[in-house]
Amino acid sequence: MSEITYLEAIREGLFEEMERDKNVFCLGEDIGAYGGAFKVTDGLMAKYGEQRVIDTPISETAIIGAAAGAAHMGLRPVCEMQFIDFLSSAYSILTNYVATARYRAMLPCPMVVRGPSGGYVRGGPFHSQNPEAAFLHTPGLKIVYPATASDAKGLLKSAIRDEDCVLYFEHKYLYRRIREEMPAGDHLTPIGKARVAREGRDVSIITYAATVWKALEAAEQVEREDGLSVEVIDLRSLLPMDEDAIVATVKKTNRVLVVHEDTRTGGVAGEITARINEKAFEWLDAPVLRITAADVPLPYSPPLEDYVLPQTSDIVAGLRKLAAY
Amino acid sequence: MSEITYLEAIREGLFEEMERDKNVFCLGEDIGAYGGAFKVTDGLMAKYGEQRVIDTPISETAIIGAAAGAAHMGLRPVCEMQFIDFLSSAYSILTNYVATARYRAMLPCPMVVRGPSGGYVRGGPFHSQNPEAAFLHTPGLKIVYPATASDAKGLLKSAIRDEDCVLYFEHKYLYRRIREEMPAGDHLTPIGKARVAREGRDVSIITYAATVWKALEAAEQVEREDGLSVEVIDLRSLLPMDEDAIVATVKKTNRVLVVHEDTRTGGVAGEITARINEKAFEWLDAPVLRITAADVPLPYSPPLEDYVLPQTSDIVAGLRKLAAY
Amino acid sequence: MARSSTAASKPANVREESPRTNDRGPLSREQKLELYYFMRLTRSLEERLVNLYRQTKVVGGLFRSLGQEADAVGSAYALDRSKGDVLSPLIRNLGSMLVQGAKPNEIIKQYMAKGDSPTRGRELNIHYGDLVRGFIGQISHLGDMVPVMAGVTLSFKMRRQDRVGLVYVGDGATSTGAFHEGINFAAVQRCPLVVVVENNGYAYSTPLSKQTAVTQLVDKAIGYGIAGEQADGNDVIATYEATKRAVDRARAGGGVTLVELITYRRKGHAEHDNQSYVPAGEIDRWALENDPIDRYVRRLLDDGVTQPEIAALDTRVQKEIDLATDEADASPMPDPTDALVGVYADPPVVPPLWFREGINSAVEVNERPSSWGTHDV
Amino acid sequence: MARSSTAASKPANVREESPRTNDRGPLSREQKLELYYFMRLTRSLEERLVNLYRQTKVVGGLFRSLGQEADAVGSAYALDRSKGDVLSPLIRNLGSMLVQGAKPNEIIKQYMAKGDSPTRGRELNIHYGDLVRGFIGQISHLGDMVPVMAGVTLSFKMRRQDRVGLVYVGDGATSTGAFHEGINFAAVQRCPLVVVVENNGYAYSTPLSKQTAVTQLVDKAIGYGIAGEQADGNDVIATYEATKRAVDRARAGGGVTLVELITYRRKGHAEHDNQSYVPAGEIDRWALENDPIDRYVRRLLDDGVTQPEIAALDTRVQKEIDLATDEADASPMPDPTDALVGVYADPPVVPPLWFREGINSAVEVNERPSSWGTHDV
Ligand SMILES: Cc1ncc(C[n+]2csc(CCOP(=O)(O)OP(=O)(O)O)c2C)c(N)n1
Ligand SMILES: Cc1ncc(C[n+]2csc(CCOP(=O)(O)OP(=O)(O)O)c2C)c(N)n1
Ligand SMILES: [Mg+2]
Ligand SMILES: [Mg+2]
Repeated sequence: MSEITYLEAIREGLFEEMERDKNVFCLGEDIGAYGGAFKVTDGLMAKYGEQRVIDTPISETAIIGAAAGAAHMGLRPVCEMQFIDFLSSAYSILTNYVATARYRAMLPCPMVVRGPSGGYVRGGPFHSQNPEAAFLHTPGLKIVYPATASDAKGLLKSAIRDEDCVLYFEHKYLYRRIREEMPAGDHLTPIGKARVAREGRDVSIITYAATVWKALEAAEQVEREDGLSVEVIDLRSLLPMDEDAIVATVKKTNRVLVVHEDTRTGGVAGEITARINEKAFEWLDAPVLRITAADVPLPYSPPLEDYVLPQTSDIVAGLRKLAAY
Repeated sequence: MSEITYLEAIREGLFEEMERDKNVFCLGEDIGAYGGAFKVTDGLMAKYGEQRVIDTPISETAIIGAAAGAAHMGLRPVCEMQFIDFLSSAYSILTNYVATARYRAMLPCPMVVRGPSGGYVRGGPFHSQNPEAAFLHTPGLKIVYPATASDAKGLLKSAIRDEDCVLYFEHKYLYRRIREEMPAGDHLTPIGKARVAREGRDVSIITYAATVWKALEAAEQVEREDGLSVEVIDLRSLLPMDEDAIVATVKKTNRVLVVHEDTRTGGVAGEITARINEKAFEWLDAPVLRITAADVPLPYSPPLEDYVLPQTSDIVAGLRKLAAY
Repeated sequence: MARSSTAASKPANVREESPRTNDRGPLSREQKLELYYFMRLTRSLEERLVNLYRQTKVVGGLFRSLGQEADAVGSAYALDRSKGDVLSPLIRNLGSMLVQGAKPNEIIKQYMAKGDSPTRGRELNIHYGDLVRGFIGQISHLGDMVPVMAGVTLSFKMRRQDRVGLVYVGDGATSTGAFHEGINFAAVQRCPLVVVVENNGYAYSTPLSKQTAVTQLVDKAIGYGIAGEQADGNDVIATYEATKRAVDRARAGGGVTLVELITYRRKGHAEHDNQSYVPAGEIDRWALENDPIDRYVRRLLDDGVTQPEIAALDTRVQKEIDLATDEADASPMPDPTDALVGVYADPPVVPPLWFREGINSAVEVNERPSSWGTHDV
Repeated sequence: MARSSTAASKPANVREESPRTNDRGPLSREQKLELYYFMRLTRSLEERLVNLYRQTKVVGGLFRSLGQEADAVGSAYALDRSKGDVLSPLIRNLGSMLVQGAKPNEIIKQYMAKGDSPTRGRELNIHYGDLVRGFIGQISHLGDMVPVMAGVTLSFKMRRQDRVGLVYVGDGATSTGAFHEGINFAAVQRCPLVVVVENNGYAYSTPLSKQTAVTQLVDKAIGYGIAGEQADGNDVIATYEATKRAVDRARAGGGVTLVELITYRRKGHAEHDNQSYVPAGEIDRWALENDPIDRYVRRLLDDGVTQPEIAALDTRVQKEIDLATDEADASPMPDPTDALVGVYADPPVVPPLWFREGINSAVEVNERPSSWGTHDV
């Protein structure tokens, strides 16, 4: 078996689930004949036809709402947002209708909403967003954001089989930049379980998505240059969040750097910090620090985007500060 | 001068600003002839006419978008959401268009979005929401959420005069339940400044909106029953957040309980905890604890709503745990 | 009654209590009486709810459909429950829900926020549904049910089922983006969907002229490239027939129809609304000249139905409502900790927060604030 | 040129370079040549951008309006800049922006993400505006500009200004909730707004038949109770005249008009799009038989304009583009820390995060990944 990219892993997951369960179908803008803006669904319509691969009008609210209705009736919709930035256009129906369906009306609503997310690609303020913080706050939703090709496949397959609505964010910077050999067989990554991306003793980095790779770079640099042993936790799932894995790494290193690409205020790092505080305060030898984007809309020009988004050198600075604390 | 309710204070603020500046106008559903679902705008159309008090179609996106367009041209729109829960229907245009207008296009967008928020009123999942966490994460917006009648008036007037978009959340449980005499003259409450609602030495409560009153109840109870001296900080503004006031109270009491009515995961308490961690970690004698709603859609039946929302006895429990830590 | 050929792919046990068949013929005498029964049940049940509301036994607001019973009942009656048709009601569609099999005791329990109500006290008033009986609970956000029903009916089409869906929107809700996206999506996909626009003249206090620049909402059908029907919503038979044409069209693969039903909201948006914004005399005129039940009774009598037959139905209705009230009254409020159950399939229960471990209630009494504070204005 | 009576309440210095007047008469010879100039400038400027794109000097995607120059230029030309009219362009409306006074050097700097571009490198391509010249920058979210322009034109109405607004939407954008809410809001308020629907047959890869069930988008006007106009968008004069009727109607207090312009998108959604989804021959047929510039040149020659006159304009266009390119090429990239300026009026600058204090850049080089990864498919 040969290596495939993060993007190909998502596609493979889609094909396998469409093949496994005839109730699975895809809907979104330009996903059919064209195969999607990033070609993630390339070939899907050719194989499964227009009934199971639906090109929709430019109507994110209709896409999410129609998916919910179909899900009530036993189908398993997979919605594509052409860019995840446009999920905001379905914010109301997703947080109010979909997220509450089971609780307020005992209506099952198994569906997946996926789409290209994240920056570092000169996409500007409306093609680079990280939407996780906007939904972390909504009981009834689940959120995953894979950093590796095998997790991209395994989490998508788990999301499609989940009984509730899973927001599946795929990082477009990783689409074609990372490759990996897929585990054999029916590969499922459990939702709600973090991954230890790198073992370490001195400092922990808790992160997810594209910044996992920057964290690993930084970890290697400080090991080389400072002899520091850094553990890197890839959360993979944000809702539910793997609190046990977070507490375990805190107890191990007693120093935590939380890193995310998203803007700082109101970002996911706050929730992680609060949980560490509640569950492992006595184990902290230093404050939990955050390395994040600056609190501005993401600008497009390379010098500006590079300034706003967290970079490897920032993580290195954070690790050194914690180690010296 | 006599006491007026929180609701009347909002109305008084609206009348004063409409009178002061002819560029101020109001738009929303049923705000004109009817005076709004809660009668906040009662009498406004009679005095200022249909041109400055506009009854709109049921179109939250159009309300916010039209307000932005008018604001670009120098007007000062004040949008009413009939219930703040329906602000979700304008989430995209608010976070993508309005919040970024100045930054990406140097377009001024001075506008206020206000509406009845919060629970404890048997409103069920769609008439009780606390939307602050959904917007805390959006650079370009400001958020205020007053707890007293005088702040309700003072913050509204400041919001209307602010050069950027201010989300002004008013707590419907407080509408007719609290009264206060208004400060004389042109009363403005600064945006971004917290208020010490109660001085104390042993433990600090950081909160805002309706739970300020529950915090004060709890503070009195533990003073009576345990001889504890509790400080209560009413943030009033959530974005920008008064970090100095937060750090000051931490340094004073070294024990912090963060309380909000909103659900827990991804709520504002996480951000507050992270900032305390970064700015005053050495001053903490105990973990920062959170008293919040449970992570469920807010149910409607009194026993259920009372179970889900934070109550005074919960705050008492939190204070005692911190004091004993 | 003959099951549809696609019974297999229908929800398990679609119950059949209704004398309706899916024949194309005119309504039988039995069916005509059933229409009366449902309209009367709707009105009397709401009147009972008003009493309970005055006794402060209702938690939250009370929403009436007085004067709109014909549009709700007549339109829902055009569906075929034996085929597993599904509808999505709005706040004025108590009658539609009753036609689909909703029970008075469920309604009263919902309004009283009881623990054994269909939503176990989680949602208000008639915000509930049942897939088996074929109705889906609305949420408050107007317009959202249109995309949802587009998806429900898309599933009928994908599975080649012989089923139809019907969704209600008010005149005001036609202004929402969700309505637009949903009806357009369904139109393009030619979903078997009927969109009933209940034009009752007002959205809360807002008259139609401030909601849209069209004078009749059926014109919106043209903008979506779909069929349009219009009927007198206070004429239950005309309403039934117009909706039936739309249902038949949908079932035959003809896609979406927008049906405008012209009616009038005689009560306020909710009980607390004093309707100060309504021109003097307007309400009385509709009450006197155009009450859907009065009109229908006259018609039934002309058709040879007798007063005793009608009186018998009235008695039946009263008995059912009395029984339902007693049952609802006697049933318990929810157990507080049930609030933690069922947000997700997995985990099935959210653990209590640390400060609530072992605590069943954090307050002594569950007081009932006057709903949203809108009662006392 | 005579200022409008409401000059006082108009933005300070509305510049007047255009030979246009707000008279109702036919276009002057000078104006007709100006139409040609703007179409040619649009096309040649985009061709220059293609070269820069191939040299990887463009950051991000490149969007063409090849074959749509007439609809953009002709419609924008119907506005009266001397009165302070405002338009909101979309990605195919480079021509409209040029008519309103946008400059080639601004466009090229935007595409090169330069620090002295109108958005200082914050936004992409032609996403920028200028209230003084009367155009407002779009955001990516389709449909949102319709409510925004409803508000802009609402302000004209509230202040009794003699100004008109024009907003563009594509065939695909008509499916968005924002379009619906915005046009309905403007219709009810009778705002002086023209909504130009550019029907170019495709939304990215999606043909009109999968976007809506109507066959002509002008039918949507009926659903909103507003006036509708339709024109051949590849005929610059017909486009101008239809839009002018709508603009005059708006200025006269006649409210909103939906103008459908029928045209064709000859290039892909963006440069990376290979248009595999387009039926064979379709593009060539439009190029050969229906190029808006070729058609207009023939017409001008018939009207007695001479080849030398046209050639002179072509030379002028080339010179302007060469100058603009040199200027853009020479201008600097933004200073990284400018990213922290201007999120709010107060505070004017966001303080750098602690790990960036004193650091101007956290990377050695600003590499240019192939935009959204869509180039190499
Ligand atoms: C998106 C949204 N905005 C606002 C509201 C508040 N609201 C509830 S009912 C109502 C009026 C509805 O009028 P209409 O659609 O005509 O239905 P009717 O009550 O007349 O049957 C409004 C504005 C809402 N429920 N949803
Ligand atoms: C709300 C929203 N959803 C999706 C997109 C992604 N998108 C960008 S352009 C486009 C197609 C637009 O087609 P149309 O409106 O016909 O304009 P055209 O490009 O043909 O001029 C899409 C789907 C978007 N920008 N906004
Ligand atoms: Mg109505
Ligand atoms: Mg198009």
